[in-house]
Amino acid sequence: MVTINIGSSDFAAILPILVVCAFGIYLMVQGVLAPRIHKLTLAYIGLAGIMIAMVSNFYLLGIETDRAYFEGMVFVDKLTVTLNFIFLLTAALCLLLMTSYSEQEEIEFIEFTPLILFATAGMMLMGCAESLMIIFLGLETMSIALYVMAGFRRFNRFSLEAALKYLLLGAFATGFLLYGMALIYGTVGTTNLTQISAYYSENALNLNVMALFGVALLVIGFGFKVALVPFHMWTPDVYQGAPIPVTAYMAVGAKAAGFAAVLRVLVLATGQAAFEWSQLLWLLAVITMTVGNIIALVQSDIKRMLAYSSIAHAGYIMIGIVAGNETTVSAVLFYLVVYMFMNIGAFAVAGIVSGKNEQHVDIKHFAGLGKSQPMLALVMTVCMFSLAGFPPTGGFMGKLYLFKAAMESGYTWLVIFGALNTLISVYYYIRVVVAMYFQDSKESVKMAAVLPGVGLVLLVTLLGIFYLGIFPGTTLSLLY
Amino acid sequence: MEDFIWLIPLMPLLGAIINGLFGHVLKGKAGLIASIAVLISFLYSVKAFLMVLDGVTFDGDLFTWIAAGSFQANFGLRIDQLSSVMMLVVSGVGFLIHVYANGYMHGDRSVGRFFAYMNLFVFSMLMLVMGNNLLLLYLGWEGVGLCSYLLIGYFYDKPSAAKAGLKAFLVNRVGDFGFAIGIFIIFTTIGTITYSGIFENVERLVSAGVVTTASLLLFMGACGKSAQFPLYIWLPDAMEGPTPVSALIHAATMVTAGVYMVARFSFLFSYSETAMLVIVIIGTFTALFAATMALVNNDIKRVLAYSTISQLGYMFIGVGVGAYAAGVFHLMTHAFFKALLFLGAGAVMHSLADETNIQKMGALYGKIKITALTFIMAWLAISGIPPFSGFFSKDEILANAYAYHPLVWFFGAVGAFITAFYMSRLVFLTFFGESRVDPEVEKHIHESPRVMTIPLMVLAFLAVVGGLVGIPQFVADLWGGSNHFHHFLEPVFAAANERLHLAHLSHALEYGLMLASVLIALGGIYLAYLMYIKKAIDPDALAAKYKGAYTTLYNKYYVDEGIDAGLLNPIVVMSRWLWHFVDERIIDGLVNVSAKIVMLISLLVRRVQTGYVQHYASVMVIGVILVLGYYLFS
Amino acid sequence: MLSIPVHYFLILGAILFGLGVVGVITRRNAIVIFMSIELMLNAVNLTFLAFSNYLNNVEGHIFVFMIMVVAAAEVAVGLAIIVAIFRLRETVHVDDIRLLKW
Amino acid sequence: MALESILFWLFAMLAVGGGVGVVVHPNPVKSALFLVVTFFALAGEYVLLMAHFVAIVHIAVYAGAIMVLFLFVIMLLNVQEESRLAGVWGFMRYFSVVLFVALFVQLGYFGYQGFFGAENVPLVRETEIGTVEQIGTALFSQYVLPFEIASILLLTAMIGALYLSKQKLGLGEPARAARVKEALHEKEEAH
Repeated sequence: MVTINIGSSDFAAILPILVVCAFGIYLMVQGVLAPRIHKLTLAYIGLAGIMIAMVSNFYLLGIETDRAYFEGMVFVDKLTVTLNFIFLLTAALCLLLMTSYSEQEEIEFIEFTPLILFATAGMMLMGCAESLMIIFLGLETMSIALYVMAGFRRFNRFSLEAALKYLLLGAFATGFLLYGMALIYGTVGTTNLTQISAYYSENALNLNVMALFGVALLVIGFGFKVALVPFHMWTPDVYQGAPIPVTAYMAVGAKAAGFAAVLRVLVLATGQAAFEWSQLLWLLAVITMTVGNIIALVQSDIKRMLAYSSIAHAGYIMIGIVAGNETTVSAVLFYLVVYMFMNIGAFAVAGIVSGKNEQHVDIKHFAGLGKSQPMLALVMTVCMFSLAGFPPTGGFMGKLYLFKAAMESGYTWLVIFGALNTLISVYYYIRVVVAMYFQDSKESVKMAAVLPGVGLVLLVTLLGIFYLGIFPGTTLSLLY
Repeated sequence: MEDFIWLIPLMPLLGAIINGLFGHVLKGKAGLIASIAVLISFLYSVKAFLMVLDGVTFDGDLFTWIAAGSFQANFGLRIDQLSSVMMLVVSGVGFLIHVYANGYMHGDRSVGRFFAYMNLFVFSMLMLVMGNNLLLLYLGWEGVGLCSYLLIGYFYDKPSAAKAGLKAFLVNRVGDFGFAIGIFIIFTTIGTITYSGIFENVERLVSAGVVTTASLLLFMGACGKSAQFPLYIWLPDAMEGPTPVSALIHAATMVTAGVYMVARFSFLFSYSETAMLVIVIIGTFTALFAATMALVNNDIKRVLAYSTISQLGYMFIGVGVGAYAAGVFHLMTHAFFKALLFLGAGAVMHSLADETNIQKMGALYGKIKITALTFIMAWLAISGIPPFSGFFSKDEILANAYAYHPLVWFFGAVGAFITAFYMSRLVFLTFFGESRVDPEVEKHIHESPRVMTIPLMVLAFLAVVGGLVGIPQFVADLWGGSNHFHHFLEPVFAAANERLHLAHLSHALEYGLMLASVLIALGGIYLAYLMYIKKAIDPDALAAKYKGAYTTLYNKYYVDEGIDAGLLNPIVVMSRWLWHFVDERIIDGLVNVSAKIVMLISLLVRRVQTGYVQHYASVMVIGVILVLGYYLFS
Repeated sequence: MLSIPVHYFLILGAILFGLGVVGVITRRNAIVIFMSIELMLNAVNLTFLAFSNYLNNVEGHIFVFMIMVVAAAEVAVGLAIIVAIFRLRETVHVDDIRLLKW
Repeated sequence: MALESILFWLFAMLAVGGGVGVVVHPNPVKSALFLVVTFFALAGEYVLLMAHFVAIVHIAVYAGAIMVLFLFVIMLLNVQEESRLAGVWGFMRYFSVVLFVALFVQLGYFGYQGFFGAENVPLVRETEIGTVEQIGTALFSQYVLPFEIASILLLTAMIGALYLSKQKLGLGEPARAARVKEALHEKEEAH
């Protein structure tokens, strides 16, 4: 007879996911049944759902942690809770951005809100996955929602091109990811991460080619999502074409989700055999940082520049992954939080400056912003300095922890490469600041209005960056 | 002591926040608030200094800043002899310059912004000198760099200003890169970031074999911040900023951060002879090299900028040969007279409608007397005329340099000679001789307002008597006194001095060197006098008036000519060549070329991003094959 | 049915996977590229089932179902995007769709 | 040669042949039909692997639903026969063969070398795991969470596909659509 060993605590373990999905389904039905509802109302209900999910996320701390639920499908630990928080906050901020963005562009919240909620649910699943199957399904839920969101300006050829490229290459990468999962399954005989972990640590010294290929293909699949060179090619095109709030969501949420999976698989599950791939990851980290930063130097489109910058930042985060010691997880998580604030802040400003139809996305359109919109310019400056890693911003602290983790494992050269790359990156971040303060605008750029929603986002990012830069300790001890 | 020292950095920070947020409302009051904030800091610094004088030092944590697992960083301050001196200099000179800036920046559009940056700078600089750990040092280090960048580019309507700010920023990044790596090496080897912890465990760096690397990397940071060869190129351009900024940041305080840092880590540096040697070589070379570039420059602020670079070189000679107290002493006296020179230059420009070309000045002595008199005192101080402050500090460095190696002394002395010469040239061309001022401007020449001249007078006082606290021991012995400054700093450098065993010179030699210093200074001034005052006298009028003396004078003129052709012309030519060719072409060029190469690579690499999905996919597949291949063959 | 070695299936999967990759790289038509990706996913399915049989473990079968679900979902969204692009640009050739580059 | 071996080779050749057809045939409709051949052949291989239920679902989902969708779209868009990648990029064809060989040698040869041992070649086994009952039990006990997630995933895809392909914009305001198109043209001109 079939026995089902699933109790209420199992549902408690995925409570935030359930809340988010429930709201997504509700909103979809609501939108269909009452089409006259004001579109922003849908967005605000969605926000409320995210808020409730955030609150319910704390409930996870109450249940028994550090164990698996749903017959070994999901795992609840501090990492789960932190990742949920990152994903939910990202979704909330991007949804807020979208409410403002909908003033300059027709956005249908009937579809958008459920999509962003489902995407967030997918990310959270990746964050708490205990099985390769859950990682795969979470990743695909997220990706499919993102494919559509990238093409959300569906009468804009740039947006649709971004969606198509993302979809084709994303599905292509999924193929490799699945092949890797199949090889791991064939090697270990299960997709459960704890058992995979046990297998890899027992046989760390005599893993056969198939076992190694499996993990390598998995790294490639995740590397695509987090935009590691040479699997980054989609990033600039898709970031440039997608609507700005969606770009922000992809840049932060999808990357965080990818790194969540990397943490789950590479650090926590197969970590014992880390020496087998640490060299490879070392190489990937260096190439990723360098390529991202070097190409970013000559970009004039702010979204494209931020895309290459996000590639470079994936490289920085890889430094922490390569380290593979006990500080890795907290360092990576801290950086992800910081990265969320500074990137969303930058994209929020870019969204306002770009104006209707995203016409003004060139860096030269930022000229004179320091005079005309001092607060916007301030937020952008802080974000740029944080991305470039200056104290006392969170970006500095984040890099500090990553580099520290690498140093503790003896990767001095990696840290030197990281610092050199930071040096290069200053140049293109500072270009934006120079444009804003040290140049006068030649043409009058009609910007979008700063609505309360986006104002809130700007405030949160500003406070977040400084808080993490000046008082990182509390956050860091909460993270992991 | 901990009940009030936290107020010292807090006050300027508050000032910065107030001016930053409400600057546009406060307008004229912004300067007042900024000055008061720095004044309070200064008063507390004096209090702290007096306590240190009584032997009370402080090294402790005010609160835990970051605590995460194995990593703990505290907000800790260290008030000892060295930092109390630095605090006095930063807040004291800073206060005077703030007061001066009230007059100088009067009527500027965004005074609030200016003073917010200035206060932020003072805050960062105080954090830099007061912190008791590497993280706060780095925080201050980046903070002052940022403020410097913002202030250089303050007149952003001028493209050259914005460009200069960017240049300063980017060049400093190169130094900071090394600095950060150095800090990281120290931190990971020793496992702590507090100074006290590091000094207790320097042996670990030695046993790990990284002490020289770490020291040199730290010094790389110092090279950037303190404008040493080859990272000095940003400083002359930085003169695009408002003059009070040049005085505060690019003369008195920020650029000395590197010297402070080396002095702070004297114990660490004392373990690496190689690093010390590198510091001496770079310092000596910069001292001489920058001085020659100041010879023919006609921009009053640029002359002072090259002079600053050169003087910083002397300070590095001091800390490099192990005479830390002497280096810090020169840092202090230099802060007085160089700030004074810059502020004086600013006052001159103020009087002359922002004219900076000294060829368009002259005979200003009678018209702006206070400015001229104070400027002259600073000139005498920097030239090394006893008993002005610069004499004692420079002499002490040169004496110690002689003990290290006579060759260092020789180059230093040549530099001193050139210094005396170009400073005299500057003074003579500006204040004496015939007026070459634009007649239009000449009508409006006026003395600066009181708010500007009073700081000049205070600084002039300090520039004159500031050296007396550090009269060399062998001179003080004459009346049973002692070298107070040296004595005061003794505890900080005791450990390093013990390791280094500085050679002692005989008294006769010390007197001899002192005499040589004075002669060199006088020689330089005299030569400038011959060239720029004598030349200015109209020979025809002279000949008519003093027929008998004419021949002699005429002959003397021949001497001048001879000197001109035989000695000076080559120097002038060389100086021009150094300035135009080496500085502008090679050093600047190298920086530009490397930037261009990176750009070119960037332009090429971006072409890989063709927009074709197929190519993206094939790049991915190649990546897959390489990754799998890596496992196959490893 | 005991005479076929499992790795025959695995190698067949690898061949089909490689063919799919070739299709993605060489074809211009977005729809055909999509079909090539389906080929890759089917190769993975075959691999999963072969392993499932080899290990006598049902998990592989479940995984195959999930892959089918995902494939169907991707096809739905992908074809919708292709249709939307065709409406706007009147082409489905990916080498014509390259406004975003460099 | 046993019957199952013959069937294996037959299906394998059909699958590979179909795959090659998909990749090389210039006509998208023919490509799609080749893909159907591959799918049927693969279903045969699944049966040989004792995965009967998967084989049936495979036919139903892939050949029945997905391929119909493909063909439908191809017909709808009236896609022409495709000329090969032109110009400098034409070499992609030859290059892709190199990539194929490299990938195959790595995955297919080196990856599965563990199975090549002469004595203990693992053979396909007689097993009950592929039955409807087994799979149903697993799906609704241990794998109930993935099953539910799959529903969310399908919902996501449904919303997305609907949004992207629906004709009118917003709440029935054709004027708005016109405005958007206008703005689009402006932007194009700006570029």
